[in-house]
Amino acid sequence: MADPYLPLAIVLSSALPGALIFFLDEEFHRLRTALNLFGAIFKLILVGWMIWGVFHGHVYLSHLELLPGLELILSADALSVLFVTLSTVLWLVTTIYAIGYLEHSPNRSRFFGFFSLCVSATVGIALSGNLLTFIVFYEILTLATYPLVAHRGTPEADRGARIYLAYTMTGGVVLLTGAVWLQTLIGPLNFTQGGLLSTAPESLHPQFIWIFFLLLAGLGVKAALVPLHGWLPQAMVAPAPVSALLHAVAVVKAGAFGIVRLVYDLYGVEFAYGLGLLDVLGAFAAATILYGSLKALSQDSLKKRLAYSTVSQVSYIALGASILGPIATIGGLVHLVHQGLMKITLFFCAGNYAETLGIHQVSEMNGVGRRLPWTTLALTVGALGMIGVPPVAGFVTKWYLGLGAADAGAYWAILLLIASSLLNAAYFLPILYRAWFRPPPPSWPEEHRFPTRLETDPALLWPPLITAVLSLGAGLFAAAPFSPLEWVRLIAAREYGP
Amino acid sequence: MLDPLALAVAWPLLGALSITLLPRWAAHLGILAAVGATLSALGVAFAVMDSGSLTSELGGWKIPLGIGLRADGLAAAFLAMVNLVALGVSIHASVYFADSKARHHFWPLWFLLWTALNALWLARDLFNLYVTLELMGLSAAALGALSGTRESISANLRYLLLGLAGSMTYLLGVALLYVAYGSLDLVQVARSLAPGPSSAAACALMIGGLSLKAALFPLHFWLPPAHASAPAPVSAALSALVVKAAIYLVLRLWLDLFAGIANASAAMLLGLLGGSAVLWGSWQALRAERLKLLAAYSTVAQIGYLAMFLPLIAAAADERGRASLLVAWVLLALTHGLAKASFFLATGLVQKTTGHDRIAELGGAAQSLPAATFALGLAGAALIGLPPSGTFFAKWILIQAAIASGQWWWVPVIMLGTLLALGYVFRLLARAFTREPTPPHFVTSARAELSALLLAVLAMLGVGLAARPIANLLGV
Amino acid sequence: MNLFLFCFDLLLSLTLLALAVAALSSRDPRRGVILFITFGLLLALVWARLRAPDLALTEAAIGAGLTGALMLGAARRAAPRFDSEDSR
Amino acid sequence: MRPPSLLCLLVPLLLLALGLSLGWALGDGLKGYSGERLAEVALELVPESGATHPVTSVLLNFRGYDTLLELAVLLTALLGIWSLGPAAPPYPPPGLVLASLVGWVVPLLIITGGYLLWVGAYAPGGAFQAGAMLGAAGVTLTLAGHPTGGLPAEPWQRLLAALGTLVFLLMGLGLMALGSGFLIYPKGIAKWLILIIEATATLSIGVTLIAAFLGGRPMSLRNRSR
Amino acid sequence: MNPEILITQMLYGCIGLALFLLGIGSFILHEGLWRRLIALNVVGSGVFHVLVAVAYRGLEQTPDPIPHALVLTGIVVAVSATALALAFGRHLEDQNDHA
Repeated sequence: MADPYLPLAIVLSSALPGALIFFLDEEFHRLRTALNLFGAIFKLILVGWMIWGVFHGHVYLSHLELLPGLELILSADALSVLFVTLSTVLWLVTTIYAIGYLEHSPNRSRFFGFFSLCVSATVGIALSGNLLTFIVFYEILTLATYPLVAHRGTPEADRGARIYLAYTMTGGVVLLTGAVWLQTLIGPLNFTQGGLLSTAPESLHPQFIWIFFLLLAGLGVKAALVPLHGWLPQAMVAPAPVSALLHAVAVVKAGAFGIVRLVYDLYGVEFAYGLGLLDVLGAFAAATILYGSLKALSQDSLKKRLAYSTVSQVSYIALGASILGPIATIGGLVHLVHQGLMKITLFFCAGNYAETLGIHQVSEMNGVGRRLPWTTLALTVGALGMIGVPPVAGFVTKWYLGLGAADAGAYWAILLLIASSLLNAAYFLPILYRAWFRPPPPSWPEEHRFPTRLETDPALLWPPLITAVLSLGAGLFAAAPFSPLEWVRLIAAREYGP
Repeated sequence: MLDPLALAVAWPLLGALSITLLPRWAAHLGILAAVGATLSALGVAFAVMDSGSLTSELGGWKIPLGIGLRADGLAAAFLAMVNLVALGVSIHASVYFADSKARHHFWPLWFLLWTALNALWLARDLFNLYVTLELMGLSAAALGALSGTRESISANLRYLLLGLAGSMTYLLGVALLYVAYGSLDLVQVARSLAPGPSSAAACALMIGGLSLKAALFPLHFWLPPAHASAPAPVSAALSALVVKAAIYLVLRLWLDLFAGIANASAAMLLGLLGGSAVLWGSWQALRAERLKLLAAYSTVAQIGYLAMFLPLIAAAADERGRASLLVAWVLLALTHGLAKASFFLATGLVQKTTGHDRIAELGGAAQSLPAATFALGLAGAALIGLPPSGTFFAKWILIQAAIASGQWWWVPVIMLGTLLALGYVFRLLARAFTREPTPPHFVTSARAELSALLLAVLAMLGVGLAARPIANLLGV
Repeated sequence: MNLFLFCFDLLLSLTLLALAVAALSSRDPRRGVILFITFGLLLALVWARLRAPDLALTEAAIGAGLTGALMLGAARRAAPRFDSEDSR
Repeated sequence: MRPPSLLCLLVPLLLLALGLSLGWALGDGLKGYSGERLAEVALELVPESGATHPVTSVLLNFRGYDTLLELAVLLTALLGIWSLGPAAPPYPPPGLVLASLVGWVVPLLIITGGYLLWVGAYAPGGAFQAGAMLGAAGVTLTLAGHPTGGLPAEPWQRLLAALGTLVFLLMGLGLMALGSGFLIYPKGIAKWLILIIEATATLSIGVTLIAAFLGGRPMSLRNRSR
Repeated sequence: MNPEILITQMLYGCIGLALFLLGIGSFILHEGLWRRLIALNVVGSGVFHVLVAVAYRGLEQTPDPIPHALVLTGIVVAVSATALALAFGRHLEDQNDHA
């Protein structure tokens, strides 16, 4: 028996508080915080309930038929649970961080309202049961993140937000066209394990190829595939919690998640392989990985370096999807979670440096490890994970991707992984070296003292520590039940069948 | 025997008359009449949803002799939307005109317009339609000139004259139909309509006259100045409702009256005009320097989408495809009605606060009116066609029909139109995010701001997600 | 067939058309309006011949008379104001 | 500002083509004329309508709803004119001859109006013609220098202008409330109901036409709003 | 139907059409409120003329009352619109004067 309310409730648990927050007067600080935290924790509880249910084989399905063939579906399969859980956990953490970060800045009601809508949209994307629903939430996500990127109101923020909007909305329109075209050919596009297209008549195959490119272009914009990545470094003007959310959970990840859905649940990985589409995807992914890493090398701005790192890292997910075989699939999917945990840690840390010491550039980071040891420790965990040093979670990803590539005979991918890891090391290790081993300067650019014994505001300190511990844990206990890896194995097993 | 259809027309007319007699109590009587009219219209809509279409023969004479009123699903859907919008506009206007000299004149004219609108959706008599069109045209022009500026008077004078020319053309078509078929009842004439020179000429005259009133490209030139210069609540009604009425009649005549003779090439012509309107209107909106002009050009574009449906409806493979296109048409029109009304109301608030509506100088002003800006944003999103607005689903169906029927060239038009719309809406919204702090309260004038905001929320969340009940109402 | 009546009809119609053309092509507003009034009166006559006396009466009173008076009145009021404006 | 000459050439040609096709269409329609039925039905039912003159029965009974809305159009025009501004200054007082002529013409017009109204039930005439006569009387008075064309003060003008529509509408609603249906006149009293409607409509039409001729809102409202 | 009646209807109907087209042409080609208003009134007269023509059913027979009623309504509507348009025009002129 299907439970028709739980998926909807999960989406609404952040959307409704978000809508309420807009109406709050600016000085209702406590009420706003309470609403935020209530929404986040309530959502976490609901998601916990859903994990338990999905594990025990319950079916969750909210649906609303608008017109014949036009149906909104929210449902929970193993893949959506993975993404929902990631978003929900990281949202809670980021909310705490954002409350600390934006303590004294103006327009908080507006900020938190859109923040909540943004997460609702992400969760909606995760739970979408068909492409129509996916697009609905995908566009809402764009709409909700635009004000967050533009939040600071400076000319740069305005510019960054416009570029962001131009890219993502064009992508959205292309995606819409592709989706409608595909639906015209084969009817409603419900996400189905193993794909929908393999039974379609042969004569449609050329059209399928074109449609794949349209859909990939639409999704690739958000996933920042080269050459559609141009918005991402520009969007760095957003406040740190927004960047964290954008890179780890919401926008970029939504694009990557969409590619995963496209390959596995619409086309079907084997069908896509048969049409030669996986090679194209792989080529784009490979180009993106290398390009992102190379660009990251030359960035002095810490956030920009992290941004290009995101460009590169998110394409591991696409890379995993582009290699046929369950092991590579596991590598790609598990990176959805791992990259999120590690990257959000890094962005929290970057935010702490900026907020506590006024540090924005890598070159200013000499000796910050002594002033902010805990933050820097979290940064170290995240960076090492990105490079792929065991036992942090990133290692698990690279290990499975490499194994998968070897299994499928895609040796170029192994070379790519090695090259990419070296590049990762080349742009992360200098940061760590500076932070720990260089002497601190006599004074920091803009130091801000918080009334606490800790190194910085507790709301800023705890979130990176928590996510760093989670990244470690995901690597250390990868074999434990309910770990991301185990869950992804379940998904891969279902996709490829017994 | 209580006649809900006659009541829906009588309420606003009674409101207009009582305000004419007692101008001192205009605002109170106005709200009373607005609520009454809205309730009666919603009553009609619910009755239609319950029991299918309603017909009444006024004066108790059988239909070819007496005048018939008819509420089918299409009419009921529009009736409900229009009355909700009109209620919102009334509530807004009660604040907007509160201390203006125009208030004595606004209310009675506004209810006369409302009467015309309700009468128009319900009419099934071709000559009665002419009378409602004239009532609508005269009251709309008079309302549009209420701002009293030179531009508004000359723009609305032009609108009045062109509207007259349009309705006279329509009337000649009616005369030809009466000559050939000896009846004025839409349904009866449709039943006996046969292809031939007189029906073709009547079709061309009636559709042509209405296209002028509907501002279909290239007959749109009167619209932007007229709508941009009227007082904001009036602009809202003009752009959201009055133009909609004319394009609704185009569709109504096309599908109900001229179904027998409306051929694919004529439909294609209208579609091409629609496509040009989409591109031209959106482009002009993108270049507009004033907020209200932007909104007015956006209306030109939206009317274009509505005309674009005609060739696709003509080419629909089966009844199901036709029905879903019809639903999409209604979704688009209803969403645009709500969104455009909200957009104009919010624009009026901005204009009142800043004293102007030049887009380039808006910065900060938008910031100081969070609720109005929010309404602008939501309404703008609905105009672009972002989900889950009705426009989004309508475009989905439109693209699907274009691909399915092989008329793929509409797809780039729709894509481009959407992107241009995105451009003009966000050109505006980008100015809302300045560094100035927001005022401490989200809402400053509840009646004025919430009416705009609620309409925008309805446009964004109401129409699209209610596609199922709307489809049921349309009986498909 | 009544040839006499037909010739009468034809004559009436042509006069009507000629008056319309004259009214439409006149450049002087007042002259145009007066021609238009004449046109309306003739139209009323034609309608009387077509067995529509109600309409003839209405057209003569409203279509020609009042419309003409409105136009003439507006023309007449506009003119002196221009004069006084100039002399001030 | 003359329109370009190309337009001057193109428009007549287009219109000529349009005219030919319209003429063809009209001829086609007339030859295939199947519309006798409605005229026959209408003429047949005239005795039941409460008026013996066919046009009056159509206007006020068969298609009374059109006439109701038409009165609303008239009211709209007047309200629109009032919304634009105050009335123009009055005409200068006339010479003696004209004044005495006016003294004859105005009562004559009013009496003619009354006659037309009464006769409309069974012969050509009716509310519109009668109203036009009232209007003509008012216009004559205005031209003779009367500042308000014989109209009363503003509240009364409002009442008179709205009266026709109001009575018509209230009668329709009242009949509906009494169980008869909107604008369905009971057979026995139809004649009297039509006469009441016509009488009030005549007043409204006349007053509206005069007020429209004055071209702006009456003085009293102007004073109040200033 | 009696051919004589048909010819009369056709003759006057065509005159009505001609009036309509003349009016439209003048409306398109000529600027200025006066000329446009006269043009519109001629357009209206043309349409009414068509209606009166088709209502005609011979000298002996009562004509069709329906088109007659329509024309009556139409005339009143036309005069209302003309009056309103003239008021618009007068107001524009006033504004010119004050400017």
